[in-house]
Amino acid sequence: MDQNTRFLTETVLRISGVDPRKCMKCGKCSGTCPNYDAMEYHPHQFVSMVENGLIEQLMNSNAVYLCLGCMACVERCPRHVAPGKLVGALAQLKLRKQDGNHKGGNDIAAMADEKVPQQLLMAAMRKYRK
Amino acid sequence: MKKIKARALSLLADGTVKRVLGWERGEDAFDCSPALFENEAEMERFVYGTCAGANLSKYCVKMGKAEGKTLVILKPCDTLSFRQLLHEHRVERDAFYIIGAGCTGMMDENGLLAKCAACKGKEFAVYDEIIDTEECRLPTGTEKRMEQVEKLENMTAQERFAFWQGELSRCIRCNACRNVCPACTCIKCVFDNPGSGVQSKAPVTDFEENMFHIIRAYHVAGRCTDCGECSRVCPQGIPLHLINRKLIKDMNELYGDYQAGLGDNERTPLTSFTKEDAEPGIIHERGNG
Amino acid sequence: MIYSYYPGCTLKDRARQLDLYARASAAALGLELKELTQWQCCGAVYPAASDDIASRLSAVRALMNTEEKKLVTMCSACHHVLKRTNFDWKQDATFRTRATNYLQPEVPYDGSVEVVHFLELLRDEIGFDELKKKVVNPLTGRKIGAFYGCLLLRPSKVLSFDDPENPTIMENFIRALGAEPVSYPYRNECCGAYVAMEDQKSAQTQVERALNSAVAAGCEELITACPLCMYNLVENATVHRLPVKYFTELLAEALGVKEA
Amino acid sequence: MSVSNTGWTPKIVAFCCNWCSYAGADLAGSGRMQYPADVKIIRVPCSCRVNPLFILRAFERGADGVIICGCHPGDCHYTSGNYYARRRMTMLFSLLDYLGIERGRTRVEWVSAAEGAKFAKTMNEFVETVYTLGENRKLRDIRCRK
Amino acid sequence: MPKIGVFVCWCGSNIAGTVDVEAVSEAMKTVPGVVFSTNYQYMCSAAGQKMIADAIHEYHLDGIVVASCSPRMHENTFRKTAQAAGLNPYMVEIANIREQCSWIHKDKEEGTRKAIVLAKAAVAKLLHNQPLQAGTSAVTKRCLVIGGGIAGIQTALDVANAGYEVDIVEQRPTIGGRMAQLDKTFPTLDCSACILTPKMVEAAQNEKIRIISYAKVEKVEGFVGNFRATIRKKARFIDENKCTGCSLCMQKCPSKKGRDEFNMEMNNRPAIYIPFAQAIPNVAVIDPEQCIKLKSGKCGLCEKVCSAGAINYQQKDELLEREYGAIVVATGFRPMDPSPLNELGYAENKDVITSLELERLMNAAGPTKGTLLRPSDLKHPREIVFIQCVGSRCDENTNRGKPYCSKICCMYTAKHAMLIRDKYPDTNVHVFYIDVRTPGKNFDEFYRRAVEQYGVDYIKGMVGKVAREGDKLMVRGSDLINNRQVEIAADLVVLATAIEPDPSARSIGTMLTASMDTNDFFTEAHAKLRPVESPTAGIFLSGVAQGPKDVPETVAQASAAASKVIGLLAKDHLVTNPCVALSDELLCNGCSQCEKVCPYGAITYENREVRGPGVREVRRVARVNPAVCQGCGACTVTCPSGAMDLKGFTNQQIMAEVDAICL
Repeated sequence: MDQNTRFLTETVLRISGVDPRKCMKCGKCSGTCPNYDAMEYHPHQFVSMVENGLIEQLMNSNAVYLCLGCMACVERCPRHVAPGKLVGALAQLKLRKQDGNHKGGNDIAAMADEKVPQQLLMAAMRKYRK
Repeated sequence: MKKIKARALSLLADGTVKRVLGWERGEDAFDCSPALFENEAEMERFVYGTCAGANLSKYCVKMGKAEGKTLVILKPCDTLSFRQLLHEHRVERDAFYIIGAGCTGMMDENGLLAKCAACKGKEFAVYDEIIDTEECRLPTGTEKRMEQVEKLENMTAQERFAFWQGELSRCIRCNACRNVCPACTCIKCVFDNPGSGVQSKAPVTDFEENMFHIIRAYHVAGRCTDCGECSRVCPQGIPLHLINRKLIKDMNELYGDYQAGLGDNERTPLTSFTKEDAEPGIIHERGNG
Repeated sequence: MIYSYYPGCTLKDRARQLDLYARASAAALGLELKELTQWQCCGAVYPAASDDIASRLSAVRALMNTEEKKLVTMCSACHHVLKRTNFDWKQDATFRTRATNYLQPEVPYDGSVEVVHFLELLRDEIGFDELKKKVVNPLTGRKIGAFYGCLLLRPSKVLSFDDPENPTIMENFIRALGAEPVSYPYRNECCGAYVAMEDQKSAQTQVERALNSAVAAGCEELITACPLCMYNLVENATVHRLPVKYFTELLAEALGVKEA
Repeated sequence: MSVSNTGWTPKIVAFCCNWCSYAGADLAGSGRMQYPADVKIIRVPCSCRVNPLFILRAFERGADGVIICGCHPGDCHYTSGNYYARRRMTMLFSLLDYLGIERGRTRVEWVSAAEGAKFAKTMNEFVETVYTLGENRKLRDIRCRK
Repeated sequence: MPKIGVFVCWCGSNIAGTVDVEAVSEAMKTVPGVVFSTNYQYMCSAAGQKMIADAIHEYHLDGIVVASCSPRMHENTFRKTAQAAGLNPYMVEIANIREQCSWIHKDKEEGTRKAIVLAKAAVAKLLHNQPLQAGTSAVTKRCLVIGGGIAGIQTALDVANAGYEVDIVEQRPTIGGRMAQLDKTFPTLDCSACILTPKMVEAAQNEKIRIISYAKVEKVEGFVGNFRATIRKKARFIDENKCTGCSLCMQKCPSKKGRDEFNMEMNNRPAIYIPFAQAIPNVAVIDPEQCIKLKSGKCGLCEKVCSAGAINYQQKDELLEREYGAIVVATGFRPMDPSPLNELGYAENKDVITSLELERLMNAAGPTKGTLLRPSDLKHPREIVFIQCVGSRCDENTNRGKPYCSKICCMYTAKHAMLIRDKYPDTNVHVFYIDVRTPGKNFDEFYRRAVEQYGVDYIKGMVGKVAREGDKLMVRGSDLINNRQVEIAADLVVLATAIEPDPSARSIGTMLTASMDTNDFFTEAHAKLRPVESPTAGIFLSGVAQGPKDVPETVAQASAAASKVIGLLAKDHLVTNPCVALSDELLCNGCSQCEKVCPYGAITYENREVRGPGVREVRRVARVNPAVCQGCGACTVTCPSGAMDLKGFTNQQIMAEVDAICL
């Protein structure tokens, strides 16, 4: 593992509070994930890939934005691993990089129709840009 | 005081109790010492007031063996000591008629007693009846109680050492602290027992007083109700209660809040444990080294 | 009883009914909801990173500005963020210190406020049996399903709202109003709202699963406590459709204060 | 380490429980793991047999450090002895610390029968700590009349 | 002053290499009390021992110190030597100058100095030694077995066949336990009842075995060899001696709403019932919660139809007091309630069942008479999903289940899958698994047969959600090998729920002071070398009470426990360790602190007349039962007055050692 990868891995583990070594690779998270089919990488892969330092690969995938944040995997994980927290942390890490914004403020406004609740707009602001 | 005295007299008269354990008036207003009264005439000398600081629980250990019931008057904090003695089977509940006496804080010639400045409250842990007409004017001082202990904890080890060296070097081994302590009820103290290997009549080495006070504090740990009698009676004015309070503070912090004399004869912090207890190394992580 | 009340930004705009009917119902039930004098957005999402202090500051401010013992929330999302932030405040000393340093409050927040959802208030303070007695227009004959979504229930250790896998609070609420609650398996799954803007198809998949499950179980209408679910269940429905109402509207209706 | 220029060597008493730590010490021996001769072991059935009196007595008689070793919590031969010992020693050592005695002179360590290496390592560390603290004057001097 | 001899061993060059043994034995001659001191190449050899024996005789020694290897090595050897030479064996002390001296030091001068100190410490201690006598206690030659499942039955049979009396106390109305509920057993597919019921009958017919059913142990006092138990035999409202088990009452009973516990409450049973046809004792029992007569005084139908006159509505609980030498814990298990994992829909769907419920559904004596029908609509399920590890292997922080592997689920799931595919080839069977664990004789072969021969679909992954949709159960789970999420429309879902100790185990453990782990399984005296004994002497472990096990392992362990029991009961007397606590009644305050810390309940208090110099009064004083005390010493430190001391490690002995080391 090179320096950068090690740093990224440690950061992800620190800010997510997840210990991937607790995982017993049962696949419960991916069995329960409601948006499994849309995501390029699946919850159990996040755990295993972070442990193996495949951080960049995950950060460059659409999967970090397709997680619904519903915490079903967090709640149901029998090993207290909480894969969803890893996904969230990776999305954060991506934002913190230079040019890490997924969408600008204007893009977000443009996507919204008049019925979109404020909460959702605010959430998008938080999730997609610095 | 009048109510208590009247009640005591009537209990003596109707034969409910054979004697009264209380206080008698001495030479001056502050001189108010424990005394035993067996009839109405003797009861003339009975007093209860702001100078009745002495905790009568300890006297109950001996008194419990006497024929018939003894009336004992206990202040709220004294009842903790009595109850602890009950837990340890050192007194029989049936041998006593307990009047819980309201207390507004006790004084001596130097003002409010140290134990009253850190009053533990107005509740009675054990009683037959309560005679408590005056409102307690003292704030219960639980928050302030550990103030001095904390001050010591925040000193450097060298400062602490100097402090205790200064204090303990004055000890004359008069055993007043031991004799008054309601938790020190051993039939024979280890320090008096030739078989114990630590017996000492006169100090042979410099160390023996330290050993005495450390071991005494340790032996009463978890059983000491913090009644403060040890410091009150020390002729040298050594703040011995600060040693006991340190142990109480540690036990509360590490093993959960505990007050000796309350509860239903549960185990003390030193006769119980949890699997998750702190390791002894924790003391190295706290305060000044 | 007086409770501090945190409405949240959405309730001032797109989800006015949720707020309106809540106030009307509360008044009818003798509960005083005292809106915080000062509040900002709750932060909208609970941050994914434990070192993200800033996103939680406005929630802390709301907690600091709470005058009563309990802070009542109506919107699932606000409830989620406020309750979790409050939990962090009690559990996480680093967060506490850093947030206090940021905010420099005159009086430090002591963590004593309890964040409660209006539904919890109805269940724990009024009681559903009592509520039943106050119903003026029982909603007899209506088959209503509750859509809990994710934000109210998870993580269950922090929110401790109801059994996360088999919740019953909204069913009991519906029953108290005289209607027939219909329980269905997908009531505690996600509506997908958070990705609605990123990928509408994903959101539609979730909505369809939920509605399909509700219809199969015999629901004729749905209630929710969440503006996000409301938006999504209505706007992103594809095959199946059901009328969706805020739970407060249903309450106002049963208490006879809807038109007021 | 154990022979100094001034000729002073620390006196260290180690109380070891019969079932784990004493066996651990034996294992350190059969593994020929060196630790200073300043350490002298007293065998007790269980760490809960160690009376504070013994420890103070040791200090009184000139010990410079006292260490108590027992089975790991949960592994006590008598099921609960070391749990009691843990509380007792925590309280006693905290009190000594409160009286201004150097913390490094007392220690509790859990050493299993399989941990010969840990035993040797612990003893080396402990001797070094006591060595840097120097002779134990405080406990002997605390009452010294000025 | 006692006369002491010191014997310094060279241990070849092991000691003599780093310790000047001559210097040590010379130095010891100057120590007060030492009248003889020598050294020799191998003290433990026959010649060395003779040297010791001769010196004991010649110098009339009162005690000896052997400076040699660790006492863990040869303390016993030298004690025997001393005893043979007429010295009390506890007048021997060992100075460990090998493991704790010569082997860890290189400098000979330093090693020698330390060896002298260690030898002096041993002499100092020895000067305070007292001759000790190992006591004895009698053994009651009867065994109590708590739990009448296969574990308890097997232990009872083995002990009884060795000629000792055994009582089996079973909380349910019949023995048989969980195994009686099973349909078939893996990996041989024997019919469970066919192999169990003969053993039940054998137990009932064995004249040494007494079966006390519908009863629980309420109190146990005493110690190894001498336990006294109080057993509450619950009122069954039937005279056990009269009831013939004809079951006529069951047919006539008008109350039919009792839940049938034997069939995992999947059907109803009458208020008066016999749990199953082969029950032992084959005697009815009345459920007081359901019986109309007991609740309202009306009815009494069973009494009318019982030609044996066995019904007795007035029957009361009965308390039995029995004495035992040994107690075997065979309390078994129950399946965990899967409610914490409600995403699997157990609480809401009748067709989500546990594996034990499936056993009953497949059993000819079960609620469906052995035809596999699903509970909700009694239709044949065509698509069945099994989910493994439900509630097993969970992290403690999740509150979702147990941290351990339940061990038997992989195999019984394979069994179920195989049996279903065999009997109903048109039914598809899927198994979601994390790992398939098959360490056992013919186990993996069995699992492979399920896959290869019977075409069971094993899916590596876990189920995230079970949702009813119409009359189907939609099972969504991961298929990790194929990297996809699957959804199966199932008719029946079977949860391989974790097993947990029977809830009665905790209170029994407390009663027996037998230690348990955090999961409420009993702990063994040594995980490897004493796996069927509790650390508490006289308590033995049989079956799942100690940890998850399958039937053959349970039977093996049950027999192992029996052999330990027989070993104990075969003795007329037990020799007790003399190094036990002793209370000086003149010093005892009667404060009960020691009683609280004693892990064995060896200390009791009694009011006794105490006599001493100037003392003659009745006091409350501690008494140590030397047969129960194990000699840990916890009491000695908690005693403020120093009344409690430990023989062999007295305060004076240890302080003498401290002094010798420090001075």
